[in-house]
Amino acid sequence: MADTPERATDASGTTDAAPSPPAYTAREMMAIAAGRFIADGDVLFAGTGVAMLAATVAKRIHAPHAHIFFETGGIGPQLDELPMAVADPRVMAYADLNAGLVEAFSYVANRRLHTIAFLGAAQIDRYGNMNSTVIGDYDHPTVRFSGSGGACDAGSLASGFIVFMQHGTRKFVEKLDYLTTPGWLEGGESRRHAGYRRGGPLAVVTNLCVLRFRKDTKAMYLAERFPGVTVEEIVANTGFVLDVEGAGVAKPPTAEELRILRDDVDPQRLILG
Amino acid sequence: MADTPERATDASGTTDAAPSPPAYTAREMMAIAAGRFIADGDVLFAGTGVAMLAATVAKRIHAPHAHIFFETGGIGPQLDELPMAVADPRVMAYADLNAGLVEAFSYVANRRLHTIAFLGAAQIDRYGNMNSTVIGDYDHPTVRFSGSGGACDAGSLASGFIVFMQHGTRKFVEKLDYLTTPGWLEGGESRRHAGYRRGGPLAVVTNLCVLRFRKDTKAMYLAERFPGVTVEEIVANTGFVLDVEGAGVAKPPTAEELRILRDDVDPQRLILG
Amino acid sequence: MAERNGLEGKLMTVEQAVARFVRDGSQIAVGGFTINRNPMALVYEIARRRVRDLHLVVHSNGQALDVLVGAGCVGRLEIAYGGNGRFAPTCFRFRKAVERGEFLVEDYTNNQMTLRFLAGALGVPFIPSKSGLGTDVLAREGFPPDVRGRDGVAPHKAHLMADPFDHGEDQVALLPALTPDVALLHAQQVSTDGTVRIRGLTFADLEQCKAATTVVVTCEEIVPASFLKLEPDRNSLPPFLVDAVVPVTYGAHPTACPYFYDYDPAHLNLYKAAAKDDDQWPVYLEEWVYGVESWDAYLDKVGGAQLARIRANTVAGYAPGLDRR
Amino acid sequence: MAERNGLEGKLMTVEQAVARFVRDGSQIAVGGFTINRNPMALVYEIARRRVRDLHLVVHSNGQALDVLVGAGCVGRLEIAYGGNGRFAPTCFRFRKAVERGEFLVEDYTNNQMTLRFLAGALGVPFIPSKSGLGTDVLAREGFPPDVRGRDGVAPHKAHLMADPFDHGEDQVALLPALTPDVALLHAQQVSTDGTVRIRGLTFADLEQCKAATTVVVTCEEIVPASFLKLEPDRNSLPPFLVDAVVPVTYGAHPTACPYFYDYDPAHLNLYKAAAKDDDQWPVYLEEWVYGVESWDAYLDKVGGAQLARIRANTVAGYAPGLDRR
Repeated sequence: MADTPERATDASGTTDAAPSPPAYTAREMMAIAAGRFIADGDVLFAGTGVAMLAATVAKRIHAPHAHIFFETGGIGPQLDELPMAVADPRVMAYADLNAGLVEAFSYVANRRLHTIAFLGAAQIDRYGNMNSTVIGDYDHPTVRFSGSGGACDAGSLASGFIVFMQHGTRKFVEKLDYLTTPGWLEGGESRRHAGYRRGGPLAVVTNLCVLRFRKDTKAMYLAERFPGVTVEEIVANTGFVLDVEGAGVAKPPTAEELRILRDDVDPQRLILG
Repeated sequence: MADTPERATDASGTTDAAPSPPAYTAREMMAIAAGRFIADGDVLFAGTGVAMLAATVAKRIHAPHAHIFFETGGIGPQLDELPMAVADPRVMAYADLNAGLVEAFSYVANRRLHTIAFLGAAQIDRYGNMNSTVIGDYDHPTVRFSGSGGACDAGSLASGFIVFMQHGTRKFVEKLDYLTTPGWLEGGESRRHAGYRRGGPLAVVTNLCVLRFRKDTKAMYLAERFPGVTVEEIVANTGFVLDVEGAGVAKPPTAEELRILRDDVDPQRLILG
Repeated sequence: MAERNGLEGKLMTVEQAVARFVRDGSQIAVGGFTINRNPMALVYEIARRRVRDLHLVVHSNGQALDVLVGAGCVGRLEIAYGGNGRFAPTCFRFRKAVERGEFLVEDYTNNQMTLRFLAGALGVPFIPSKSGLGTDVLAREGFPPDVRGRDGVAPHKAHLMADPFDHGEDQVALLPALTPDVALLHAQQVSTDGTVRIRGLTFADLEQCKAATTVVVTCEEIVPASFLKLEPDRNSLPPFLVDAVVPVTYGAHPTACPYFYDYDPAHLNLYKAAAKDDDQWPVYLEEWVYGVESWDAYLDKVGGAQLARIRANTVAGYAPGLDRR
Repeated sequence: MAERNGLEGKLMTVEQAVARFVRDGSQIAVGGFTINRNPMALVYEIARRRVRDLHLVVHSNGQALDVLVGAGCVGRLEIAYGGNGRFAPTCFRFRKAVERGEFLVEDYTNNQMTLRFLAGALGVPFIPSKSGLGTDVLAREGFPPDVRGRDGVAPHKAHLMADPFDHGEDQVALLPALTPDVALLHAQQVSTDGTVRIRGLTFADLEQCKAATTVVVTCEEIVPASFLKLEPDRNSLPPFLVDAVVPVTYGAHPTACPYFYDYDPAHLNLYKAAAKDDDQWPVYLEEWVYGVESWDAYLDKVGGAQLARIRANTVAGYAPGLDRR
């Protein structure tokens, strides 16, 4: 859906009486909504794509002391240009330091840091577990994806992670074809019992809404739909029964957020499209 | 004994008809005798003291492709000046690379390298096990030494090691007060059964002689006495029954070996005394 | 600082290095990461020699992996990620080959593969990890039992155990060490005595080279030993770990070699179009790999203007303003 | 490259750093190695504050260890080597204190201690090692049962196990990870945004800092962030791992700080004479530690001519021709 950017036709979900808010695409809304989960001082494990936009916007707006790093070993780069991959030389230019994977994952796992990862996947289930390996049987897959990369590691080791997904019934599924990245596993205390000391999915940001997880059951629920999106649309695009109780409407991007995103972060529209 | 350098009064153990060999100290003989165990291409784990002299002399004479490194991470330094400790900044100057302990021990253990370590200790037993931790009971020692440092690691991981010791009955003992560095353990196949895949002591070089280990029992034997030293003297200075069968006499240092040792390696006589 | 030539016996051509060190069935660790510092000149030569049944062990690999897979060189693969970022979210030939069951695949994660190389480098048989507990990455074995426990394949993918230092409450996965036969690396500089300097991100290259039995390094330039020895803090591998040194300018093309050149977006897009298409793929292989007479011919095909476009700013390390669409 | 001041809240004095982060009973990892880059200015302040019952965790330590032991600050010690090379084959106050049973000692090896810090840095609870099998280093526990399993002391010194990937033939020792409360480090440079650059050998400093809960760094100089960011390959620790930054010129004296100054043989010999002698030792402590009013006063006591003598050649990294007898 974000590949054919959707103009938000109605941003009046908020009662703000300020001048009428600017138009924006679903992808812009995603980047900004995800960025709002970042607290100042967080240490951000970034991928490429929308995740990087979210991290960069957040750092320039409300989390100036957040630190961005890449699993490849690029720690705190300047990011004058957007990387096309986590191994892009742009993730090392004018960085705090350049290292390698051992070092980068030691930061992901570092118990004194509040590390937040941004991840994507082919499939997600109600507990935020994700698949980025295969569709079909593992031994005879119908579709092969890239595999975990660092996703399973970040899902295992970071203080928490935020997921970007396009909303659709083939992506939000009752049962994963392969569990690549651990979310809340079977919900409740199961993640802790599996041997994880921290972490788990904090939120899923889609082109339609922000989903979060109930404190007790760890099941996914609709936290905020984006302005102009209906609950019914979200439910129809989710392959499992979605808890929508108490869902609100997301605050649309401010003019300032959009200006920074468009002019400073991705002026070439490499990711915004 | 090497602290009060002993002149070798008789170097005629060899039948060489060349001009009469130069005088030398026991410490010079030790450095040169040990250096002869080094093959070209060996990777040498060096400490300070006589060990470094042995490594440096060997590299300049018959093992030009030997590589010297230090557990502190100094790999292939130029050694224009002799270090006073393995952490001396002189072990890093104009080196192949500077790293740290993780890296250095990965070279000690590297299965593709033939790594030879030079070690010393307070006590040694007939199987080349060594003590550099305590004299007396471990919980209430009468004398405390520095502890293993990297000695136990080199004894465990290197392809082999060479020991420097002053000969004496309190140093060559029937039973160690504490086993810091593994030699051949209880002899025979015991080292392999303990879990070591390679390594073990190759030779012990003292101020009197060179000792080696029998292939089957792994017990120490007298391989070569230094010129001018008697078998009786060696036996009297050894605290266990020493196998002296077939012992020969070491070739004295050549003029060239002595020139390099004295003029190039330790002109300030920091170690030669 | 005498410039003793320590490259004697090590300095060779790509053809010599591959002929000497890469055999059918060899276990190979490939340096770099997706679109950065892949040892492509070596990869092309391996493909040209029709080496078969390679056992590749990689964390995140892109271009090198995809060409080797697409040229039919791979028999077994242990891998964390087969992609090229935005140029190929999943590598094209890799994807098709797995879907067609053309070789065996064992999935790990980036951290797991890196730790496995680290274990190999440290000389320990396994290493603990807290990644992947409760996931299919640990639960599902990709290699069948009949290939396990021999030819450099671990008898198990992982071994779960309780932490003996924590009253058994904490769970960890033990992962088997990797000790590949050969590590292939493209570096910026090698000195006249065989010291290697990598600039920019090092990925798991150092662990891979320390774990391997043989290390083959292509490099952009040979520099005086005295130059690298002036700043030993910046050097990456000592001479005694390096078996073959091959100077190949642009040897990582079309992937980047930081401070020398950026990745080549034009070639990666051309590659994408070809690799996606079963009919076009043999044409690409013929045109860019099998049919290329020499490295000079390859660089002429890429073209002087394109090489100029991707030339890195020597301070930033990449080519600012490069059209990367 | 804006010089945003990222040192806000981190820049402090030695007094402030020790008061804030080092408490009675703290578990402390000390940077450097024997006579190189010991964080002596911090050590002197810890001694002056009469901090007690420190639990030191070190691989090979010399000067810092001996002063802390000699000043009665240490309650527990995990250590591989207590010496200063040819200046002290065994550290003097350390030796006497152990012989007198003044604190608890647990012996490990350099590789073992380094791997234990590495495990802490990687976030795993233990790490395997092939060192010390069949020796007393693994067989003999130095800490008694009543201090084990709490306050940062592992429940066992080591755990032997058979390699599950090798049909149980191979034996390994699992060693418990170290996660000290505080890592003390002396570095050459810290940038205005808190990045640390260590020059020369790094020992286990990086692993110690990554494993620790708090990192306190003294440094020779503060330099612009833009300067360190020009060569990020050479940097050692990112700003987000650093809690306190204290500029102290000659902060490692009498140990060396490569490229800035050599170790001070005159002071190390003076120290040796005092530390060997129970009567002279309190005099040394009073003269060089307790009674020193300020760091300026300390440097004046060392003397300008001596500081000039030990100044490092900035290319070689040490002081060539220095009289070191």
